[in-house]
Amino acid sequence: MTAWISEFVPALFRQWAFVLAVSPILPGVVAKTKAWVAGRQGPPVIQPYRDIVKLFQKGAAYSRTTTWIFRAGPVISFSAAMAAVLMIPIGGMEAPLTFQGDLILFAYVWGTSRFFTMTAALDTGSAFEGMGASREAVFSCLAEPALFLGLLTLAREAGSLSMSDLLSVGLIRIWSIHAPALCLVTTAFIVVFLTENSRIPIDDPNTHLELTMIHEVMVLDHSGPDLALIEYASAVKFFALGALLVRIVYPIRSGGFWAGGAVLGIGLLGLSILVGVIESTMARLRLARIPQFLAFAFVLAGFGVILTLAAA
Amino acid sequence: MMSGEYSAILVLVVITNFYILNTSRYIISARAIALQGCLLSLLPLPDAFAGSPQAMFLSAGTLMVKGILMPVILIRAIRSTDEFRVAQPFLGHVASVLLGFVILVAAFWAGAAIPLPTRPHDVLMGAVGLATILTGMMIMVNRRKAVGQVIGFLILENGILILSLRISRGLPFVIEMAILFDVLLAAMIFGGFIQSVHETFSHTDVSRMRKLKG
Amino acid sequence: MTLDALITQNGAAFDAVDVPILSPEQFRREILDGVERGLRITAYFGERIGAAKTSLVCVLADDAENSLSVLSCAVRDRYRSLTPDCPQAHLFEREIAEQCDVIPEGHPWMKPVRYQSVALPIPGGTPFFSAEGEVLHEVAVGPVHAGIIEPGHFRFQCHGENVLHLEIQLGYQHRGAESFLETAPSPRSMAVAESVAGDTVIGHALAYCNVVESISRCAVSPRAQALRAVALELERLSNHIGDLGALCADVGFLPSAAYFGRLRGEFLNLLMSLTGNRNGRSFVRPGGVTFDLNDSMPADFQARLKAAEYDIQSAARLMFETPSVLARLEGTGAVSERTCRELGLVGPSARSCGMPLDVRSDHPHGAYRFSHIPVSTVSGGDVYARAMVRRIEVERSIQFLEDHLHDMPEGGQDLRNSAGPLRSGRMTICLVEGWRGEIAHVAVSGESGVLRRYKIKDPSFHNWTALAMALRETPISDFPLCNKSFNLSYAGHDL
Amino acid sequence: MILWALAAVPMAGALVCLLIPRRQAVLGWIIIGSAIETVLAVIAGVGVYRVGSMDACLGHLALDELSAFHLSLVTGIFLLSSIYARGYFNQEPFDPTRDDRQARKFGALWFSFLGSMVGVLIFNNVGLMWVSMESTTLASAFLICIHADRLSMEAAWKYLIICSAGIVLGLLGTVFIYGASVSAGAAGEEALCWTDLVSHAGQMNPSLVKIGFVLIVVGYGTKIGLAPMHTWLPDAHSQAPTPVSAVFSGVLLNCATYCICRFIPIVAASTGTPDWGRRILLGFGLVSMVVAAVFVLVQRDVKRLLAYSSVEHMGIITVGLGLGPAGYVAALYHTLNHSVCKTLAFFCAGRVGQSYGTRNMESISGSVSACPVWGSGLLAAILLLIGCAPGAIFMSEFMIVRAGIAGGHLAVIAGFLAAVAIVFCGALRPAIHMAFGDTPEPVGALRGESTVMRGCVVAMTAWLILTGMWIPAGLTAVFQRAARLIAGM
Repeated sequence: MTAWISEFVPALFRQWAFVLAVSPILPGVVAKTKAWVAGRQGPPVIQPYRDIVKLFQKGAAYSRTTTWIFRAGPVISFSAAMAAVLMIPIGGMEAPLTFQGDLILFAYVWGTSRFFTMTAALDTGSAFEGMGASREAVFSCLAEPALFLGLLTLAREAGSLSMSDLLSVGLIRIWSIHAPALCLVTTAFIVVFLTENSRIPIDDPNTHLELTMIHEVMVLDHSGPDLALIEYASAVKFFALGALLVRIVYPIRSGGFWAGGAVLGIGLLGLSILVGVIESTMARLRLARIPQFLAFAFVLAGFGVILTLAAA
Repeated sequence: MMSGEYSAILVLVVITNFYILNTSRYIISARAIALQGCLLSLLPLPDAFAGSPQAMFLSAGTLMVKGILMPVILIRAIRSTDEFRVAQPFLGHVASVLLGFVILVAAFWAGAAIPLPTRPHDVLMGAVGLATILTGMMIMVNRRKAVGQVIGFLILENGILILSLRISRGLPFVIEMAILFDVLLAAMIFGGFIQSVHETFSHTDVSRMRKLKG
Repeated sequence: MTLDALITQNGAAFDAVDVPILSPEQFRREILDGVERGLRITAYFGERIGAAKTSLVCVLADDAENSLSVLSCAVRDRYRSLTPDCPQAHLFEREIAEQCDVIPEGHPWMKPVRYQSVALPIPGGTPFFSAEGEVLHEVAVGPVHAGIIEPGHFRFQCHGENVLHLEIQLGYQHRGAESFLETAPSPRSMAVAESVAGDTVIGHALAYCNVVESISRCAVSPRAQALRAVALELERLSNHIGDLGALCADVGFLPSAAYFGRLRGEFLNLLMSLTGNRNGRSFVRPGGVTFDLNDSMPADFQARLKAAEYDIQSAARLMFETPSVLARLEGTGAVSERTCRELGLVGPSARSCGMPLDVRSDHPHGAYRFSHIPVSTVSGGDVYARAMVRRIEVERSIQFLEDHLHDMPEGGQDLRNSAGPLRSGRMTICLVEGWRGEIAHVAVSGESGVLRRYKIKDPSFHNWTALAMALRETPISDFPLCNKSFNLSYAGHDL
Repeated sequence: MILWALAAVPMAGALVCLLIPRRQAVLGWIIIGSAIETVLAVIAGVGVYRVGSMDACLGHLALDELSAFHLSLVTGIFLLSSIYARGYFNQEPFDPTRDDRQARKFGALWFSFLGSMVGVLIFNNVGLMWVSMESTTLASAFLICIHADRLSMEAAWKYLIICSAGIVLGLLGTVFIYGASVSAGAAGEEALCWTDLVSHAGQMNPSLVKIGFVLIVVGYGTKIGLAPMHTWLPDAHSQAPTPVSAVFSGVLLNCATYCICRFIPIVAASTGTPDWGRRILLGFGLVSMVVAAVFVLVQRDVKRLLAYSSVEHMGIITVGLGLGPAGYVAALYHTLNHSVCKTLAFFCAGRVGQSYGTRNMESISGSVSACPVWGSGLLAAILLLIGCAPGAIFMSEFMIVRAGIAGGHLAVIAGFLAAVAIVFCGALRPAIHMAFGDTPEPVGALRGESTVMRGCVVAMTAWLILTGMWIPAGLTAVFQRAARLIAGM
């Protein structure tokens, strides 16, 4: 028992430290890329850190109509994000938290986080935030099947329901057999990734137009440390789902946690730049067209499943 | 050609199908058709490398007709009617994409039942061919505008090419060429017709042509 | 066709007593007949005469005949409303009611337009349209907004994501611009005219100057006229380009947004080279203009326009050929041609519904009398059409400027003539095609060089209702995009 | 040699049409060209029956008893329609500036249509046969909407889309047959040559052949107008100019049936039993008859009535083809009778319609007295079509029934008779109404009447009645020899 603790606790803190240190830079890189494509200077890449620090130093304002749910929302969504990253294997190593079926936990921890963000939004009683919550619910509902189908493909080929096994070096073997299927799954994951992180073409994180926002409108009433937690949680979410993608595309074992972490970090930077480029070259989808886009992702993931099944 | 690339081409064909199902812009559909034509022209290449000059000609002919000429004709017809705008299909886009997925599953199931697989990709090829044929039919039924139906027809035609490659590595050379020529002619006549329909009705919405009944 | 009305033209002054005074019933019938024939109500206002009497004056524009007809009638405290038979009168009648305390009987929706007097309810203090139902909900936005924009209240009745109806309540910005101008022309009134709408400085200043020049019979030299046209087109260009950029930003399409943002600056800088400031203030003055172009400037302007035109072409091509952008613009917020006709829309909003309305060719004034700009129309009435109209107009305005700068009339010392005192008892109607559409200033001069009644109509006054109509059966998430595609003025409406 | 000539005449004819400046000359040239083609076809046909089948171009072109019969029929009907077209188009309002160009276009398409149908019949290779069949659609689509009004445009678009999509399935079926042929060891072009296909049909993979045959029946069935793929047919037939309707109904449908006939022996040989393929044909045939019978009852437009009658007769022919060798003979005989009779019916209906200025059957009455030749011709044609007793169609239907009873298909025959009876009753009433009764005023006079055309009408009617009572022995021999080919003997 003690041996387990002495092994688990350092791994736990090492993982958290890494994630917390790295994740805020990613939105910064996206912003920088967008600025660069548009020919602007743009904010420095460390701006998200500054924002978070600044927000932590501020006080928070609460509307009289809100209850504890409103205050709990940011805390729970941050905690959920921190819990989810424990299941991510860094550098092909085993994740600190791993068991058969952690795949499903991984997906549902995000669900919990989303649920509390939405209830906190509804708690304000504002029409805007209600709209945002309903949109978020619909679109995440549509994105989830694609995520699950994709994970299912991987799990079937890896023969395990654990994230650590799924994203181990075994992926290289799967690539050699089912390259087209994995490409499809990766594409579907990119769509899910953009949806979950409310990026263009699903959502525009930079808009100030409250009537068109999806995710941002839900957190309009949060301020100070609460907003900081929300910003941090969304950066961690970007990290966690990004890590999944990077790992699928680049499943090389690299010695040790720090070397693996470095590879992952570089991969995530690449992903952030990709997101920046996508955001710079595409307009946002009309809200009514988003389900269509997500259905497309679902079909891609489903096609991946069919291909692996047909080849068997 | 390596096996992975071959199946990748087929997968891309299916993705172009879905892309066309998903889009409501005819110019883009026409470009996707062009892409599909180019992809199809790659399919006979393994035979061509294996030393079959006819496969080489077939590949070149497909590229020429399906990859370049037909899309050009189609795009010109679309431009001439001045109707690039969205026309809501009878079945919404989400529903048609999901139906396309059902078709795909069914095609994989049925494709496996086609007898005589001889080469490693035959199962996939049969399925993709069938799925393309069915998707083409669905698009023909589902689109309101004349251009949409023509697009469906061209996809259907592409599906048959894939399936003919699956069944017998393509029809005899002369016939394959005659068919290509015929399809090209069909595309031209469709293009001309779309223009006449546009001139006569000042729209090309086929669903609004319902004078003739019973 | 005998019309009991005074037929006049844009910028012509006539004796106020020549305007026929009809009976209320005849007045009403004439207006309805005119609108039936395709005329537009360009201005419709009241003027108090005596203790309990109000004179209603209506200006109908006949765009095909290039003429304006003026008719009036005298009413006491109430008259039969035109709105049920002629929807485009609705806001005018509400305005008359609060400016002159005359009640249009049968007006379907009497609400304050602006905060006019303590006796009347304040804007936003009256009930809104409401829809009842289990599945309906109401969203209220404003008057204070998330962005740094002017105040206005929007009340949406929604069914899920779709808007059943949008009601727009403005009037929070009322400053009394009209009453400030009802004096003898002074430097101060020029500043007021320039601030009617902050983004239409040249347009409103030009209209005011036309009024003063027309009533005081002051001639303006051809060169000054030409320079005014240059300034007006530059204002149009910078705003249209800014709008195109803002549309791109609203749909989240950054490359064109950034591009257009920079290009807007190019035109503001041109305006600065011409007028000394980027807003074009203190350039147009009664009698002429304050600054001239020196010998080298036209060539310099042309070079800069050429360069900007090339950049605009590429940015516009990027915008209008990116499928994801088109998918957002097409079919969004469509206004039918019928609605457009009924509401009497003006400017790019009308031209995007296929209505060829443009003061520059329908009622030309100044330099536009000699060199025409083709009217740019697009059909469809959706956001795409409104963007497309702007794109075409930008191209044509640049073309116009290039030609215009090439052969500017020679000018001597008469760049700014002095406008004499106003002649008394005269009336004039001056229309200017501002970048948003038809600006109408109507003035009646009283005794001793004072303007007795000054009526301003900004194009926004017509077009705000179109935004509400465009939103029907449109997802609420498309509201910002629709709003931007109209880009109407709060200040111009509120005066 | 003669096969080359058969192929070359329509092509040359089309080119010549484009060069002729005047409308009258074009209409005249159409007659001359069709006449040359008919003479060639008859010579070739006689040759085939005397000497046996002939081929050319390394076996790509071939003519045997089956195709020779169809070829003579096609060219003959084309000739009659060309003669009729001259009178018909002269009745239409005349617009010299437009009509010359339109006539050139019509002539060129007319010959292309003829050429593609001849192609269907003389190609020995089933792949090229498909290509020709697809070309008939392309060539004829513009013929329907030669006047470019809304209705004909709609009909033409429907025709183009439905037939193109349908015929493409025929290609798919051909591909499957080819796959089966390759599986039987054939290679290259020979793998699709009909003669080779029949010779090694026994070794073919039966499941591929079955899939292929179903697709072929659906594909070519679309072109035949078998229900439920018939929806284009009433529109196209009713909206096309009458000469075109006549050709459509009289020969185009036969060409498509001919294509199916070619595959019957292959299926029979490869599946080992003739029943499998026949059941499919019986099913489609019966469904078409029933659907047509129902729709005949509700028609108002005389040309639509005739169109649905075509669906019915195609159903009858298909049923005949599903009844085995005795049925084949009957079906071929019925093909001939239907072509002649339907052509006659369309000719008369077109002229009567022109005279009354409407095609609505309720507005047409007393046509026998108003325009004696055409009115009584129409009455006679409809009576013959619905199978009145001393007529050729009655005879061929009777032969089909006999074949069915002999083959023990009693249920099929019951359905067959019921459908025929419904059509009989349904069409009799309008026929009588159109023929007799009061003549409404005014009935327009017909221009461009020619004695030749009237003679043709009389001759066709006489022929139909005569052959109903007595079939020439030579004709029977023709049918029997063609039926032997379908039976794979």
